[in-house]
Amino acid sequence: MSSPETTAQSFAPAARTVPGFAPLFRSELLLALRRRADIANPLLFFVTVLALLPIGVGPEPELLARLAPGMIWVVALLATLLSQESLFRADFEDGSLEQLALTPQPLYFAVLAKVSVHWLVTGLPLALLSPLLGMMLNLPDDGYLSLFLSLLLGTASLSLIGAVGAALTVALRRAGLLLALIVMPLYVPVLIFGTGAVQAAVDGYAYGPQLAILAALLAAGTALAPLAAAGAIRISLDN
Amino acid sequence: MSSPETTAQSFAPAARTVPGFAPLFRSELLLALRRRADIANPLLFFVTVLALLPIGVGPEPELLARLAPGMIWVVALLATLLSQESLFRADFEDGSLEQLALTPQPLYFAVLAKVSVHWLVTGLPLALLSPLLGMMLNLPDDGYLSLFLSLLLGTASLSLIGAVGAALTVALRRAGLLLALIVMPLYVPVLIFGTGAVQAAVDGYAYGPQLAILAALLAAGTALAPLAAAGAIRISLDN
Amino acid sequence: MMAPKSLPAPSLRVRQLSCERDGRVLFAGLDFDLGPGQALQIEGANGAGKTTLLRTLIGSATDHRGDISWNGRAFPAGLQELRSHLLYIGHGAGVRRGLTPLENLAWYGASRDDAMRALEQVDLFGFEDSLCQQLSAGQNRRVALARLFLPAAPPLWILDEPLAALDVAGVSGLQGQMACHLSRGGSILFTSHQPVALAGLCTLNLSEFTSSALAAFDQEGADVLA
Amino acid sequence: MMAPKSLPAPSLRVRQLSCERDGRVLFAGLDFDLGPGQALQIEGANGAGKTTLLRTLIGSATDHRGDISWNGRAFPAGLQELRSHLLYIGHGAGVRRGLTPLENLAWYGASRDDAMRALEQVDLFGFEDSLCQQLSAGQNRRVALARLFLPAAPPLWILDEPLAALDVAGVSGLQGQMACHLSRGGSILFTSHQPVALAGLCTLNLSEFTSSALAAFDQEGADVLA
Amino acid sequence: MQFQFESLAAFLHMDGHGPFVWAAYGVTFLALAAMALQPRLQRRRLKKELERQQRIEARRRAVEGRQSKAAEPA
Amino acid sequence: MAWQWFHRLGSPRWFYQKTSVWMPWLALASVLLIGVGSVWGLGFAPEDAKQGNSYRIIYIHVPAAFLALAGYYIMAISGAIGLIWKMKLSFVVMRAAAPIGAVLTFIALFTGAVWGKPTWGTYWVWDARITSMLILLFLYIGVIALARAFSREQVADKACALLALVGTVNIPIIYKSVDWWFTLHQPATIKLTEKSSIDPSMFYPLLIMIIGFYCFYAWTLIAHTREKILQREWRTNWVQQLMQGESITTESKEG
Ligand code: HEM
Ligand SMILES: Nc1ncnc2c1ncn2[C@@H]1O[C@H](COP(=O)(O)OP(=O)(O)OP(=O)(O)O)[C@@H](O)[C@H]1O
Ligand SMILES: Nc1ncnc2c1ncn2[C@@H]1O[C@H](COP(=O)(O)OP(=O)(O)OP(=O)(O)O)[C@@H](O)[C@H]1O
Ligand SMILES: [Mg+2]
Ligand SMILES: [Mg+2]
Repeated sequence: MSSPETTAQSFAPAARTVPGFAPLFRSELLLALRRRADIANPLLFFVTVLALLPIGVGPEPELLARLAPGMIWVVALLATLLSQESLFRADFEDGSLEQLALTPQPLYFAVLAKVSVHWLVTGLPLALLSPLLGMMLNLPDDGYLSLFLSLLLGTASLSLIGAVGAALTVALRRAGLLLALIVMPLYVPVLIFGTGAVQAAVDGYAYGPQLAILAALLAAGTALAPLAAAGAIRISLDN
Repeated sequence: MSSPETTAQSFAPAARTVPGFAPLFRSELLLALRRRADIANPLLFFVTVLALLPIGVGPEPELLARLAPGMIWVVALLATLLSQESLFRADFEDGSLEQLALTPQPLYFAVLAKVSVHWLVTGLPLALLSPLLGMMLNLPDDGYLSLFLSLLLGTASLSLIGAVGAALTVALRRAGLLLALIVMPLYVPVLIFGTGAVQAAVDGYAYGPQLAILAALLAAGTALAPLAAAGAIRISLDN
Repeated sequence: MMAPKSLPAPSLRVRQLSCERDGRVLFAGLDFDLGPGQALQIEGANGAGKTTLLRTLIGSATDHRGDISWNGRAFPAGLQELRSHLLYIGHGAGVRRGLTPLENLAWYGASRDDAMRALEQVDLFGFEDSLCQQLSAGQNRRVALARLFLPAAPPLWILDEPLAALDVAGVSGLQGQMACHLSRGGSILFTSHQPVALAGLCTLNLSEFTSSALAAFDQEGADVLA
Repeated sequence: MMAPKSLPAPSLRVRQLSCERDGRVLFAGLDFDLGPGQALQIEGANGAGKTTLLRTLIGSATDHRGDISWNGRAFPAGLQELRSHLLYIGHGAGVRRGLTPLENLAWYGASRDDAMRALEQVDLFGFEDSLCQQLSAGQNRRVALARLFLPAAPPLWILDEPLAALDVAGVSGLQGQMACHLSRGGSILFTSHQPVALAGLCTLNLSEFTSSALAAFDQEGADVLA
Repeated sequence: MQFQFESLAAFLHMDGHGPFVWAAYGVTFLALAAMALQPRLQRRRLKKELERQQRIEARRRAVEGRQSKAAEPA
Repeated sequence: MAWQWFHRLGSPRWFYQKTSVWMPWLALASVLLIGVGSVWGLGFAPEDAKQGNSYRIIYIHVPAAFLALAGYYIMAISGAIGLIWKMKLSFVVMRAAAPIGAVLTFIALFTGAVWGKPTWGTYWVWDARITSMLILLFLYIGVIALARAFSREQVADKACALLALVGTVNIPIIYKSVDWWFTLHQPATIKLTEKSSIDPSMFYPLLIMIIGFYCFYAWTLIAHTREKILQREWRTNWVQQLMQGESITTESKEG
């Protein structure tokens, strides 16, 4: 893109003054680790809501076991969703997002860096913690592995889809619930195949197909969602 | 408080330049109505999450009927909670909250005005909409009135309690989930008596006592929560 | 300048004030008085502690030592009274972005006519019904400053960088209003990096009090109370 | 001032530009050129449209008519190339408040040594490892401006109110760096309400272009495209 | 092709299904009518808004005129 | 030539003036068709053997359900055209299509629920098609809520178009997955009537209603679009003249 011959010699191409994927990923991770409380929050939300559940519906073990796969998945979905409201918010407000958008590089990688870090600090811990919650809700033994694997794959898709919503709502002041509204219908397939995998495992069937579909959704999401989010960011910035 | 005799004659006491309860309430309501979309959001969140639920746990009518009181209450609680994150946020960022705190009047009324408007645009519509959700989740006929009444009383308490959390977290950037963590344990009594009332009605018992307790919680909350929230705001501002 | 009508007049008195942030002493040994009809400009490099000083005086920052009194009453007792005579405009201007300029002034208790007149004086005529989030940076600042043009303005003004983002006309209009406020016996304490043309203006350079900051560090007696 | 080395040199050319917000035309008929070694200060009252103009030139605001070209290539084709030569600092300064000044500069691709040197030049020595949210308003602004002191700075600078919140020393330091940039053949477009001391500076008052704004209303051909 | 009901009452009652059928048709036609009428209401609102804008414009001109007059002698 | 046509069609002014002629005809057609269809369906079509008279709801339920789904695609396609060719008019069409589609979806859901009570004994079940329809309603509402949240129309346009497009990519996946979910949970006792056995005497009014609903949809979509065009272009001379002309004529009528 840049044509150095017409530029005065002393100037480096601007491309060198803007970050690539690796530095972006690194500083995102740094920010995330610096605010360690933010990592704990979705996890604690996950645990607290699931703890409220027996208070709401009653403590019968069979009922809870029956509900466990669906409820764990729904609450994991909410935790991911709610932690995404701020995905681009701070960067938008301090102008860094605009600086990113001004670089000649595609925004795709910047979005991907952000989403990867988000998944690392949200989805991954959720998946790791899920067996514990399964135990608390009486999930039958067969369900644990499938719960873990389906959450591992599924939360990544959720993060990707949510990023599109977060990018669309970044310029708005109170976006929290609007984001939920926009994104939740798009989450439906992931939810269905995620709970489907756990249910199949609990019922003693193979759950490979569901996991394969989740993986396919993730692949499609990785290719398309950052593109859509990048477009949405450019739209939001023009305000 | 103000001592006009020591002030130069030409100056009005500052108390006259700061708003009392009525103008506060009015401008809050104005802001809320201007952003009509924000009113709809908690409602839509409520409906959407409750629609995801059967997708998660399966569509069997008996199971859903069994879950309905608890789930409706838990999701109403979440909707109230999440809509409260922004209760003081905008005012904090633009400095109006500091201006309020500088006035000689107690912050109590300012908080009460904000909470009342919040309940008017969130709790009340949730309670009004709850019978529809009850229907979709197969709630037995006896439960509707108690669901409505318990939500009417309960959401007001939830708004009050949530305001304390919102005030504590207003100085933090990504408060959403932290707020949830602080406030959720405080919600437990309301949740217990709220679902208790509906369950009692469904089982054919009297639910008057539960409603009475909810009313008592509300009365205590009205007296104490704004005080606590006012204190929390002063703490948040000293940053 | 006007002499105080009675003693103790509505005046601010600061003695041996030192402020810190996160344990670092910003300045120490600050003394000044501000009486009716007087204006004081706080100067100092970026990060010298000007904003911290103002927020200390209005009771929003609490990490300080030394004596502050208003009308002869020492803080914290005097704080309530000071606040009832105070108009403070900080870096964050207290403009609600979802309201119009007119509604913003109404929020501060102004009647519609007063508000219209004030908005006209800060050249926001025609914008009184636009949402503040649709105004430019300087226009938002003007909405905040319109409070100074309301007839019911209290006597003590504490302004943090009031000239920031204002254009030339805005600056001169504000200076005029400040002069008018002084002439009716009000007092003004403000910070600014730009020079301000105001008759009888005193200035106080915070940077001069930074050097002695280290001396104030190791007072053993004072750190018992948190 | 330096003559352009070759034609079309890296220069900005604006012809008959008019910008609007929400359908209201802010200014119309704007013409100017900006070549290597040249600086142009945009003046105008609050709300005249200075920020909007800058954001139009970098392609962030799209409601405009007229011709803009960079290096002889008209927008939108030229926009990509302009951006690859651009350093823009707006009202929101692009400083991430959760990072330290050093990490902020690293985010913009600076090496550690370069960043340290730049931070020293903007007098932030000693603050390079504090979080930006713990810095004062002016210090935050200095972090943003430190990008101008990096050795790899691109040729075209577009700065929205760079002097805001800076103290006197900061202003003169920035002016020095701007002069240095001009002398090595860079070009600067900036807005400021304060006077800027810069040899050979041209100014452009936007307010002069506002009066003719109403004339540009009823153009039929252009109303198809959003 | 003939009318399927003996009387108007039977038509309204529809063997007990009347309330459902009529509620469905009633709500549907209400919704359709609302959609059809909305543009009219919007047109009326737009007209009011235009008049308001013209008033503001006129006032702004008047004030500008006053200001320029005040500026001339000074 | 083709380009010129495209440009003319894209001009809001041209669209406004052209459609002034069509509007009365569309209105007349939709009122006639829907009127005839309703009367026929309510009073003259024979009673259904299994469901009795409650089946008469089909005459509004099915057309509404058809258009609800079609409406989403119309919205998404016009949004895409707007994004790709940056055409003002098609954004306006998209924005107008959202509330209309949402209302039609609501009608389909409401009439379905009311129909369910006499046939299934309950207003609501979580059947695959019903659930998908509910999700479609949420998709519509998401677009509307997003549009309202922005203060600038142009930004709202692009954001909504993007969201509608993302939704379109998702709709087939959602439908497939909901179907799969439903078969997984072995349907309860609910069965819809076999539609293959529908009698021509029942079918003709349905056909008329479907065509009538299409006409009505076109009419309201154009009417809403025209109104939005006026709102957006109110500063231009032609709209001001138009509004002035109208107010003069109404005034002279009144006076
Ligand atoms: C809230 C509940 C309901 C919803 C959301 C709903 C939704 C739909 C939809 C989307 C269609 C169009 C299908 C297509 O285009 O392929 C449809 C058609 C139809 N619905 Fe419903 N429906 C509901 C309740 C009912 C009930 C209770 C009945 C009758 C017992 C019913 C009977 C039919 C029939 C006969 C058709 C047309 C035949 C067909 O296309 O399959 N529906 N409905
Ligand atoms: N987000 C927005 N939406 C609608 N109108 C806006 C928006 N931002 C600014 N405007 C309008 O555009 C005009 C120009 O704004 P702009 O920010 O370009 O002014 P400016 O010259 O930079 O002013 P300042 O000196 O105050 O920074 C203002 O009159 C304002 O009302
Ligand atoms: N939130 C904070 N937490 C910790 N330290 C802070 C915080 N805010 C400011 N400081 C520190 O306090 C010092 C004084 O800051 P202050 O904002 O009072 O400066 P200032 O004189 O107003 O500067 P400016 O001219 O830039 O506005 C700065 O050196 C800064 O590092
Ligand atoms: Mg400061
Ligand atoms: Mg500006």
